[in-house]
Amino acid sequence: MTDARTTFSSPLDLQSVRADFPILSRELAGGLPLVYLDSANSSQKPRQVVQAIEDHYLKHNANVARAMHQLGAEATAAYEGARDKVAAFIGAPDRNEIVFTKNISEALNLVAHTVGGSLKPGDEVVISEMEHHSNIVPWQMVCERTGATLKWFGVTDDGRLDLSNVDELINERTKIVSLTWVSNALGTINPIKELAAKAHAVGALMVVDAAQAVPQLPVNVAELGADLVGFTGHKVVGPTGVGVLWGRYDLLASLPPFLGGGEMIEVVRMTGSTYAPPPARFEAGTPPIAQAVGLGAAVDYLSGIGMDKIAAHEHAIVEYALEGLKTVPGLTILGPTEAKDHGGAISFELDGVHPHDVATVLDTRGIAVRAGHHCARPVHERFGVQSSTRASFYLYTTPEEIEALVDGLGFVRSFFKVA
Amino acid sequence: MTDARTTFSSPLDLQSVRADFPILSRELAGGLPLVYLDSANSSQKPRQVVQAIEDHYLKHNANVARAMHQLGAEATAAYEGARDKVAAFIGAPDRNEIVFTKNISEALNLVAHTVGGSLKPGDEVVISEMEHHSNIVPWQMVCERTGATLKWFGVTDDGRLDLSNVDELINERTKIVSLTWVSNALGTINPIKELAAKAHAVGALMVVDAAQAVPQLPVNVAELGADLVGFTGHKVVGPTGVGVLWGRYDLLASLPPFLGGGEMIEVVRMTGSTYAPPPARFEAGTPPIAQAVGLGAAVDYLSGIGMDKIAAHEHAIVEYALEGLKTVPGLTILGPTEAKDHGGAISFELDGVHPHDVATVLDTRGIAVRAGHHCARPVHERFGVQSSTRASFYLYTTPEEIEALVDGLGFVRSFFKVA
Amino acid sequence: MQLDSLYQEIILDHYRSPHHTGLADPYDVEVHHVNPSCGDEVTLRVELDGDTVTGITHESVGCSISQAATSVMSDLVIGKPVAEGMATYEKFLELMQGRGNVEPDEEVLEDGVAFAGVAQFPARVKCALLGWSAWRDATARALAQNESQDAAQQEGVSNA
Amino acid sequence: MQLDSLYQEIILDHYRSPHHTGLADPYDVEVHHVNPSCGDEVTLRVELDGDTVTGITHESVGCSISQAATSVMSDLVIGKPVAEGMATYEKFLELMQGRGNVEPDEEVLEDGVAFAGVAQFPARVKCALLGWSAWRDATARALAQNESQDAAQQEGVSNA
Ligand SMILES: Cc1ncc(COP(=O)(O)O)c(C=O)c1O
Ligand SMILES: Cc1ncc(COP(=O)(O)O)c(C=O)c1O
Repeated sequence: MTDARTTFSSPLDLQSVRADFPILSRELAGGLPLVYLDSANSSQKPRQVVQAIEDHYLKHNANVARAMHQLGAEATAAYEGARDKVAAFIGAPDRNEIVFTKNISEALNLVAHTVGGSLKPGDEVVISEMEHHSNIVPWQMVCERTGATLKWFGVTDDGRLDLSNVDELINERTKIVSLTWVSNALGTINPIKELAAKAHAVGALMVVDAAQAVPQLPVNVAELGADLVGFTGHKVVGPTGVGVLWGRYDLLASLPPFLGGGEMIEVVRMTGSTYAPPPARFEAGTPPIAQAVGLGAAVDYLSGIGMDKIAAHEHAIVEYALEGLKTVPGLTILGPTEAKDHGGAISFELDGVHPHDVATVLDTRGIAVRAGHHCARPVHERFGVQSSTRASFYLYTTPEEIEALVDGLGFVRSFFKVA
Repeated sequence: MTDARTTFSSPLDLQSVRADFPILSRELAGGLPLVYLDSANSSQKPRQVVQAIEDHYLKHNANVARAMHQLGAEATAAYEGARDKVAAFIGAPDRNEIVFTKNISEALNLVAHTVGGSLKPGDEVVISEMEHHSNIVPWQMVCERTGATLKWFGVTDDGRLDLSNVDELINERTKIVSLTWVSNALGTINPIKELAAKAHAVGALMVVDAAQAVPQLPVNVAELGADLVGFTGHKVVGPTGVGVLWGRYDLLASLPPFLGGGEMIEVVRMTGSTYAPPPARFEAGTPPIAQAVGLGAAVDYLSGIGMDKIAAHEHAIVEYALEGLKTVPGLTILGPTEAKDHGGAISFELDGVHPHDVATVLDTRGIAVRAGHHCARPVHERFGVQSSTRASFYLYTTPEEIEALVDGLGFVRSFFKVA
Repeated sequence: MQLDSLYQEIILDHYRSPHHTGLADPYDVEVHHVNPSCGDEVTLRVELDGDTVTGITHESVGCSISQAATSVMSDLVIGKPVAEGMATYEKFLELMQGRGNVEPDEEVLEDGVAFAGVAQFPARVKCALLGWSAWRDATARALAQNESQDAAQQEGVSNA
Repeated sequence: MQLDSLYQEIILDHYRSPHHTGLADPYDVEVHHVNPSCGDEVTLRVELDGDTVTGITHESVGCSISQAATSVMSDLVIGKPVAEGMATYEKFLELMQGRGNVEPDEEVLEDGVAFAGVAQFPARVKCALLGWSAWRDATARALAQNESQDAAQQEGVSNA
């Protein structure tokens, strides 16, 4: 064992954290304990979150905003209270800067549609090769529609954004820069603040895909310097079916609506309609009410533990895992191999065994990892690999689970006779 | 008391139905029992639905499709199982015709965007004056974008679609007819089958807003003859955060994508992407997994009781309520005043008292109704009223609750000294 | 009891005979505000003389609370400096958002204290604020408009 | 044990040395299919002689299951009438969707019976079907293409 592995230390009381997540003590087929190393895909939920959802449905359920009765007032207070909680959690200066969507994919489409709608031929949008598909496809679609040009940062051999041509990429034609804060495939943490300053220097907007950042890092959007930031509920120990778009209020107020329908209107006439101010303008139809309430409980839960502690734990686990994985023969890590600026996801290849087969064999030992391109095909193409295996960690991940992974990979090698 | 009121009979065992909905026995402020007459706004949830969601989060939670481990397989089976259940519930010939959205508003925007995207100046879209804003605004937006013309059916004095000019309205320029099946404001049940035939005769597509129909009527989309039908989870005793779009498979397969991101793709390259077949093509990002599971439990619950019985109960309650409301002096019903072809919502005016004041006074007696324009401002404008009060019913509504409403309205009149 | 605390006689009186209705000429700015969730609407005109509110008139459709609140607001603000009107608004807002825990200041709010009960009906708070938001919007615009006219006059430029 | 039932030796053999790889010329139709959730890809060419499948060749990237299944599929279908290949597909599909409750028919499926264990790993069923779906698509297109060529010839029209 290397030093890093023997000296593991985390500020979290893992036993008490894990007690909040009933699924972690679930038995899998064959009586195996669960080793859940797929949190970058979707996090597990503490009982506090599930309880909040249940309470809402069984005691306070009603539609919001429009309902004038007591249940309606309670549901509205719960929904709008969740907006307050989320605003505080990410340091938004104004609660009206928080738009609830169904996931971050919708949030990014909303941005591409409304901000991108005014793009013209000659304008440029800059993304990167390490983006999740949800921060690629919406931009491809809007560029195709408007005639704008899509450009992208490359990725260096060690899995960092290739900034060597940054001043060429971000130029006076650039209207939007949209980047992931933490890569879900490589784990890379990108220098958003610096890049936001570059974007602003040429008058471009900075959009941040914080789907993997908000779960792991203490976030303050006011300090980040970005204009629009999105994240998704199910990765922050919250429910599926809810995402968040934060935007500077004056920017949001200048944008046209995205989806049309109830709640987002001011006056509807058959001959034309006017629209409500943000955030309502962007929340057409009955919003994900119980899901926002669950998300509120989730950010309360994370704040209660402390995002600084969670970040420290994540760092310690990543360091431990990197060291452990390096002991597996034939294993190549995609992306940064040091824990510095490394989020809680590590993708790797194992010589002679296809990632699906790695994942399936690990699964028969109760170890849940992801195999494929993790919705980030271009970065796999960049590294010349068809797919990879990814292990990802969260506040409940223990060093013993990392050991189980490392041992499991040894078994995979012997099973496929590559050892 | 009139005959209809004394002879109330329903095929449902209301006491046992109500026992499934814990919120119905909740105490309001001041120890009042709840009389929930706002189900057209959002229905209440039986414990079976809430339990299914809880079970999912605490035992089977993982991301779907992409996850290869046991939890991922369980979550995928649950999510795709919900698709099977919904397909069976509405008589869809093919499970791949079921697209999960966040609500029906998104479903209608999806249709307006993808079907409507190919509209040209000179083309016409036909809606009606009794539509919900969610079936008006998306069409206004797409007509503005494409230069197509929006037309609409008027509403007769007794609250029915004015079909006198149907052959003028639906003509060879018509590309899309989009109508509500059951009006959320007037309760009117529209002759969709006949209108779908008219639409098809001129080569137009028939889109149906079934937000109020699916909760109340046995639905078979294959027999309906429409091309696209949407509904929303929270009105069918299901969760918020999930809606459904059904479409003929060949039609869906011919449509471009709507939102871009994970799950909806086939191959993503930086230089361009290809898209998955339906339904995945229209489900960008992590879908509302737990919400679909909850919706599956909801349609199971409704099927278990029987949609024919629910429809019969709804009819009986509406008849009872119409008779009861007619006994209130100064009360004018908006829309049809007979129970024939009348869904479970009744809007009305009360002379001399503004609807908000009606609703607030009723609320202090524990009676929850809606006041305003119920996201259907144009039909209120049609009747020359600024807003109305709406009482709406569902499978758990009792004749005693109708009595409480009628008595409450008497109290409103005396409180505001209009009696 | 709860009901009577909401619908105080003062409110019902203002509702039945609201003050300052009927849109007067001349005026500096007219605005139209709506409460999208329920459909209440108010058209409101404001006239300023320097920093003093010399006139407010309004026409509205809406419930007793919104109509009465607009009426009371007009009484409170007309004849006062804009800053004082805004300060009164802040007091009123505080009362509305206090969920029943704020003691209303009768000195400042006069008939407005009758709205104390509204704070216990969160869904109705918007009704009580509709007229106020129209007035604040109209006044802000009027101030900006008058300022730019003054500036134009000082520069000797005349606007059509 | 569960593992061995999935990764039968037959599967691993086909994986290590898949049959009918390398894209052959001539061919009637080439298709490219992917499994978007994991990224497995197959390029597949099919040649028909009337209603008989005379050739299948493929190039693929993917896991052991998808590679082996494509190899076994080619063995099963080459030289057979299209209808028989489709019937074999139906049998294989039934096995895959049977969650372990379907007894495989060795007469029809030959080496394909080795995939019985896949049915217990729902996430891997797609892998086993990728090559099949490519073949079905390519064959349907080839039939349509050959039919329209025949029709054109019968009408005495020649296509460039
Ligand atoms: C007829 C009708 N259409 C559409 C909607 C919109 O539903 P949602 O808000 O769930 O999108 C509703 C309900 O609000 C409705 O009653
Ligand atoms: C970096 C990143 N962006 C976007 C997404 C998309 O999130 P969702 O599927 O919840 O929309 C994910 C996760 O899948 C992600 O990791």
